[in-house]
Amino acid sequence: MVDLIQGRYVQKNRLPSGGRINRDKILTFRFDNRYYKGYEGDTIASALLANGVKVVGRSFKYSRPRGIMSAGVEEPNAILQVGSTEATQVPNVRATEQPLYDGLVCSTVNGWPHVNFDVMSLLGRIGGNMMGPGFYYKTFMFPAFMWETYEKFIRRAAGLGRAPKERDVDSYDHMHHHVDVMIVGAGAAGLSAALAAARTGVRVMIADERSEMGGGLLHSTTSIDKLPATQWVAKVCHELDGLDNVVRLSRSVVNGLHDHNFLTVNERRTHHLGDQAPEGVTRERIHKVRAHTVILATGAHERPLVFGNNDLPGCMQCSAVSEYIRRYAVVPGGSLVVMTTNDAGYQCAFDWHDVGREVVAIVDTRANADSDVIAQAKQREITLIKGSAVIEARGQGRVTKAMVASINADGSFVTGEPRTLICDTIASSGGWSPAVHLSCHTGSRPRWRDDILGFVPGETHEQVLSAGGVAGTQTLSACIQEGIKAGTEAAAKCSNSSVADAMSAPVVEDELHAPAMALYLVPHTKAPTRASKQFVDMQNDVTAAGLQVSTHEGFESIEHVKRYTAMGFGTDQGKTGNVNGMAIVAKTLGQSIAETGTTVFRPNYTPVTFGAVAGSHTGALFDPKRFTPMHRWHVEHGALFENVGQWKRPWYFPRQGESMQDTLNRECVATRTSVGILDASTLGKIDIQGDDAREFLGRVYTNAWAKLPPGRCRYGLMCGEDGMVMDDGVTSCLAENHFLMTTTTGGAAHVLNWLELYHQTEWPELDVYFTSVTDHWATMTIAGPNSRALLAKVCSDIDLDKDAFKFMDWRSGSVAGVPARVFRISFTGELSYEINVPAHYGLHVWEALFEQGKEFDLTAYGTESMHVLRAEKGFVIVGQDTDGSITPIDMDHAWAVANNKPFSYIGKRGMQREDCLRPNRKQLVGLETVDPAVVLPEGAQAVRNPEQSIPMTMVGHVTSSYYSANAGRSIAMGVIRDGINRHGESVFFPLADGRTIEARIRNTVWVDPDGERQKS
Amino acid sequence: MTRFSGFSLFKNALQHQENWQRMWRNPTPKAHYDFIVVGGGGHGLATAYYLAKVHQKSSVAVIEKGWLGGGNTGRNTTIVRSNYLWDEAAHLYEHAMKLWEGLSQDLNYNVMFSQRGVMNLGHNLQDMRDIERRVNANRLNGIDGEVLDAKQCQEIVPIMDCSGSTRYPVLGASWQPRAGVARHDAVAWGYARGADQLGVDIIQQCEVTDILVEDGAAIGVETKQHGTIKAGRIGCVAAGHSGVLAGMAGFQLPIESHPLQAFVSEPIKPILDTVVMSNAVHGYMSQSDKGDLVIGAGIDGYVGYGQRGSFPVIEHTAHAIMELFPVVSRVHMNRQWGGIVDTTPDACPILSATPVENLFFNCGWGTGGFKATPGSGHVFADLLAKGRPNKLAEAFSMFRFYDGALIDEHGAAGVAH
Amino acid sequence: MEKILVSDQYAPDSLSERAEFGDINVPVVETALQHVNLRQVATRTGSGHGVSFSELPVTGLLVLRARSERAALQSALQTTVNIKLPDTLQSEVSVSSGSHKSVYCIRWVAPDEWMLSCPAQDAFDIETRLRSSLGGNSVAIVNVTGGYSVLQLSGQHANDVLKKSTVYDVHPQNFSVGKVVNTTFAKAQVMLRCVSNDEYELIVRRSFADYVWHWIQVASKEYGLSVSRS
Amino acid sequence: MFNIYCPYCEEHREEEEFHPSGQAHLARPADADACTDKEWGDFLYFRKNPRGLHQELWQHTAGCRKFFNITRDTVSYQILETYKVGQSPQVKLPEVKLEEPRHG
Repeated sequence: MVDLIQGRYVQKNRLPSGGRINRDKILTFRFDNRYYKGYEGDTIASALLANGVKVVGRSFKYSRPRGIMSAGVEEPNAILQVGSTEATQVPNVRATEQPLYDGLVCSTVNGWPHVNFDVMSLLGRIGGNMMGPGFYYKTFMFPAFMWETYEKFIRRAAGLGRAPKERDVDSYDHMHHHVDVMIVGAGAAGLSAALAAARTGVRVMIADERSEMGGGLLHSTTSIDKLPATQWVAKVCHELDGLDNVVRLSRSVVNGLHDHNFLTVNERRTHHLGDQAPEGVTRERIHKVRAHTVILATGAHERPLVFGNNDLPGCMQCSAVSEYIRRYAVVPGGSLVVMTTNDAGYQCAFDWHDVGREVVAIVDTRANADSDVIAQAKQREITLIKGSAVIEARGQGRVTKAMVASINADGSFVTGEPRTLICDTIASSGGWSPAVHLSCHTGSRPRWRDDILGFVPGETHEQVLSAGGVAGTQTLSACIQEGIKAGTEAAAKCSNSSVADAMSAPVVEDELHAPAMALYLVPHTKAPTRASKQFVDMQNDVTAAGLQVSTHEGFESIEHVKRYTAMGFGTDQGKTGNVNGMAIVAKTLGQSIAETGTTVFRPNYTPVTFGAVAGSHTGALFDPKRFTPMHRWHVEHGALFENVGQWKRPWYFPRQGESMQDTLNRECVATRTSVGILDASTLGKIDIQGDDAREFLGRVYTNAWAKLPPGRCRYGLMCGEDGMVMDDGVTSCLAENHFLMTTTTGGAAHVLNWLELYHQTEWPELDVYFTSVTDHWATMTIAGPNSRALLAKVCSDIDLDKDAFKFMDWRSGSVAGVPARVFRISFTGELSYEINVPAHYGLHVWEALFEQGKEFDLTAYGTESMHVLRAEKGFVIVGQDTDGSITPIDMDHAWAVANNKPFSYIGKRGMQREDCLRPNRKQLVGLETVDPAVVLPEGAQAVRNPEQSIPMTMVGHVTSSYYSANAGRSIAMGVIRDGINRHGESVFFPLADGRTIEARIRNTVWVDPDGERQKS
Repeated sequence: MTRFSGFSLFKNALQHQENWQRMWRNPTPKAHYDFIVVGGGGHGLATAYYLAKVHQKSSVAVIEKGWLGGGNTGRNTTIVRSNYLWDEAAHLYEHAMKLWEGLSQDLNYNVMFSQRGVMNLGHNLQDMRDIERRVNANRLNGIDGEVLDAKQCQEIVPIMDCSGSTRYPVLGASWQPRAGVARHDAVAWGYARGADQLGVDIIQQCEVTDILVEDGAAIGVETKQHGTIKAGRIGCVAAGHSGVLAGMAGFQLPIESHPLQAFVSEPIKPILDTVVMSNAVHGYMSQSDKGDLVIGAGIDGYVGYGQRGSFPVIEHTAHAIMELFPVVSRVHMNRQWGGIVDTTPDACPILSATPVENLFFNCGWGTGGFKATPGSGHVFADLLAKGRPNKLAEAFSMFRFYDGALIDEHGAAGVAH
Repeated sequence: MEKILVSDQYAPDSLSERAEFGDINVPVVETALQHVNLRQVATRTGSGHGVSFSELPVTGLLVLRARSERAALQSALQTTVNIKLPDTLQSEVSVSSGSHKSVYCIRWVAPDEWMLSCPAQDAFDIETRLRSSLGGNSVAIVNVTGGYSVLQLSGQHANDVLKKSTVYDVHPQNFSVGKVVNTTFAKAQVMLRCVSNDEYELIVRRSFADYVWHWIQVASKEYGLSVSRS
Repeated sequence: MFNIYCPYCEEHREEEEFHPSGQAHLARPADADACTDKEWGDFLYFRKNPRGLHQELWQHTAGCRKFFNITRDTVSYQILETYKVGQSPQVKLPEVKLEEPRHG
């Protein structure tokens, strides 16, 4: 099939020799279902041009045919879908940036049925006149209900390419670097800077977006130190590669320059190899670079001129034409008209002429320019039309003619009759816009320079230097000199052993240049609103007329104009259009460009995939999973897990054929009738030592700690300074000046930082140290009437007698042969022991307990049963039964508040504020459904009168609710206004499913109200 | 002033778009206004619009130091919803929602309010409890809302990974069908055009450098470009700069201004027809009518007026987006930016009198400002016109931070944005 | 509400053969990565050796804290284990005996905090001796032996793996032999020590060890990872 | 992204190792119980929030866990100094006029 079609598509625009392509490596690719051939070293764009393909897309708003305009990142038109399989689809690839590889499949993103015969373009032609700026804001309002229908049609036209439907097969990663000097861009200035800096021995990184370093030198005709520019580039790269203090990154776009010289560099590691990255290699990498000094050597983008139908395929930048000819050996057409405001524009005519194709004319907008290039044009006998401009391109789907007319000196109007030149390519150059993008990222505003007709990087407080084109420098020798100077200066800033004059400037002969003319919008015989469309931003179809209309409508700030017209919001971010647009707005408003404002760019310089930004933090590595020492046992015993923060906690342990409720019933009943075991290792544990540890506890807990003796434990409640409950847990006195605090699982890190905050900033005079021991201890709770008997089987050195080892005591000893701390505390209300052993013994002890627990049918229970068991006893879970608006008093925990402590503990003053003392606050109560079989949904809202109309007055909500097999009915907890005083009253819960559930307010304890069991 | 309609579009097309009228004047400020609104963003312009329209105030000026809508109005991710947990917040945002529903017609300006629904995901059991609680509260407050399970989420958002095999599986969501997005700039421009038509002077490029206070009462503002402008009452509606303005009047606010970042993808063909938010994995996403995926991140933790934040926040958001929508891996992120959000301790706004008489503040909207725009303007206009808060504004006094009557929206999941 | 939760597994190469144990009086020690069965993994890997990884056996770890009484801690350390506190920030002091390197090693953590490593079986004894030597001085000692996993990363690309994993500047010019820093490791934290050229010690929280192991596998993929027996 | 000098580790470290903790030098009232609601509210919630130089508290969470202070420009994000808790800043902040607000 390939061969069949091949014959029809010869590379008719490919020159027989030259270019930096490998003619031995022929690559086949597919574009819009047709096969083409190119060479290694091509981009998609150069290969398409070589094959004579003109139309590569349709415009967004008017659906006009568009061709390749540039040869680099600034390309607004040639935006393609690339990918040969569903999973490797990449939307919106710039054909000018994507290296060609064998088997590449790409297609245009708009145009139906085909990009060359697009039905939408008819609509665009008819409706286009109506679709001025602000079109959407002015219509589709009537009738109101129709908007959603209109919007469906609007959305149908949305977007350029498409996202894949399948998961990405490739992976991405990041790498951190810390360097002394970071050079962005490897043209003449960047390479010079890199070499100058590198020779001093400082750490240097240089990154460039292209596959080959050298920038414009790669298609330049000049020589450096008597070497062809390309050879000089090779020599410099070779030297850099030999230095171990240099990292040289090609195919790497510096996308962001963030605060304190932090840069993000997007390296496309495998884009040139194929759809999919080779095994083991990440497709893209983001280098995160911290640099002492940054040297911007990003060069400049050529501005095309704005003239009628300047979007026709065949209209290109002058520099792009040169680049295609010299770098890729591709001449994008047969006959060329050049329009330029400056000397640089001439080069493409020479290149075109020198490969033997026709240059119809060079149209110089300047009337009296005189410089070396003009002499060279004459030498070549190229027709030169001075003081004139191409005011309009003509052609159906591609350029066939250029309308040329003489213009006045400042380019504001046409002075002569237009005449027609036959051509298929119009190259234009309106000057160069320095690529100042990165300099804006930390808030610096670029500065307009009339002498170079462009913005240059503005003042910055960061260590950032610029060199070469980005600084407005236009001659090669000056670019190189600036590079050397910047490199030397940057190196000197970070190194004591700077080598003076590490590099001397190479010999370059510059040509005599004539000043450029300030021209952006080429005048036409008609006003912009009536002339054929003059495009400023190709991708968003913003025209000169549109900009003028916007200013007439009152959008006078450049930011308004941009937003109203969408200028600069495309994927090219206005690299070629923004300055032209600003100039047009400035002129319309009668201001200078500097007065009109500046153009501020945001990251990214060029778009970067989400995959790259996310790096390796996806899938299984999205967020750490934290495991307890007993996790393996849980997995082997069929546990389902609950995410609690980053922890994986066993949720429940279903057996064959059990429903979740069956499991919970079994686990809860087993615990209350025999013995159950819970993995509580995730609880936060903080070791507190120091002579003032006790004092400190008294200040951060609401209750009293002065008298807790060693060997005893106490429940503690922690509030914020606002008096709202923040965390709770049991703290044990290990020795007079040594405590072990436990926190909630989710609150562990926060509480530790909280303690450190208060200690370090408020009370540094207190002698106290905090150390997290959460991971050190494996914690297992055995609970139930048989827990003592079970413990006795594995622990012989602690007196377990109920009077010797009382409720809220702790003892150290050994359990299953392992040193352990055993705490007689209970979150179930049962006789209960919390066994703590160093984590590396956790699984051993756990299994030993099961080994010995067979006779008691020891039952593992998970977090869900833990919730049920604690709710049966009315124990709260901070974060579930509280929400940051509940004081200890609201929580009915007045007993845990000691207001007679000498120090005004954290939370005391807060809970005495006016609103915290008012009646009718929401308070924690038990809720008993009238029908014991009905379980209230957690989150159900309470009303006192269910008959009222909406909006109803709500008085609280259910915080915890379960079916309790032990209580033989549903149980619930919730917060209800004034609830503590309203025990016995009914509240109603109207639900979304139409039911209204009635429940009576009561206390929160459902099992063992006198608390006998835990003390037994 | 031309009324916008299909006919006016057609007529102007025939006239080569040359005869559109200005959307607002560029008036020279008068020496005195009855009301000065400081801040020409959506909220400020809406305030002025409703002062003129609802309260028939004829002497109103909006003073803007830059360009209209140039602050957070033009920088947010355009989500509109009203499913707030606490009654006070829910009523205020629902008031805004009702105004949104007729706004394009009221302003004769299409703000492209698209009620495509907002989904707040739950990723753990506590999320789901909070979602149940909030949806139940919303329903009893007359606000539409449903609790969805993972399967229903999957049906509405086919590209979302609801497989259960993710790190934090989607367990379900709250769903507000009436919620959606709107075109942010159009809101500012629509209100500006509407206010201007009703006689409000909109003064751009005019920076307030001081608030003039005499005997404990505000009497006017000092401006950089136009000197002193006196006023009967002054309303400050300058998100991101409220603390600075309060400082001029001599008091502090319970506010910290933090960077809030957002980013967009390149335009791609529609893959997401609703708004998905996830607080647990920190990210939210919608897709604009142009095809951009609009993605919001969390707040940076430090005070920052630079309209930019730190890169790790962007990265974390990208992790979350990839976790939820793995198919975007090869889609390109185009542009990132930052706004300045005034955060309050309870994540609820301040619509309030101040210690200075005749000086009122509308601020502290945090990440929730855009969605409230019409309601905020409507209620604040009422406060300015009458000098005392109405029922909707009452709870949002700045003095709640003294007596402790906070409205703690932090307490509920899925409400921070 | 239908509650969906997944049965969770460790990272790849997870469940290993069960350690046999009979008599419960012989405690079985499990390192954080016991489940991975690195010994078995070690025999299987042969693909490239850019990076070499191992988990050390359980290592005794003591957190030492002192502010004004630093001198007392210093002398107690000298009398008990004959080791000094590091003089400079972010450095270590090691004491070796015989063929074992770094039997004891003290790492700087903060101006008032150090981490002492020692053979696991000595930790309790050293803690006791230090305490008795310190008497009433206000110094804190916490045994955190179970709380961490001690990992080793070496090989010519070990530094590259670190560059992918931590924000700290691990260039040898900055992170030289003997330097210890606390920093980030992907989304976990690490106490990182440069043991010798291309050889690093990572002390990570036990509960994060599986995550770190998984991360290292992914980050080393392009260089070839071999697991060495420890 | 910030590059922050930790005065305890005496090195520049990446922002990801740190956590911002709000305004620096917030002193908890010595006699909390004697505070009025207003005084307590000022301590709890009211902040300087300056546009310009600001003293803020950060913690080296992934490093030495110490809290310390930073003088930073909230517009340019430049860090002018970092100093330990208990030390005084060297950079002077501009005077802010602050009258006694009325509780209305």
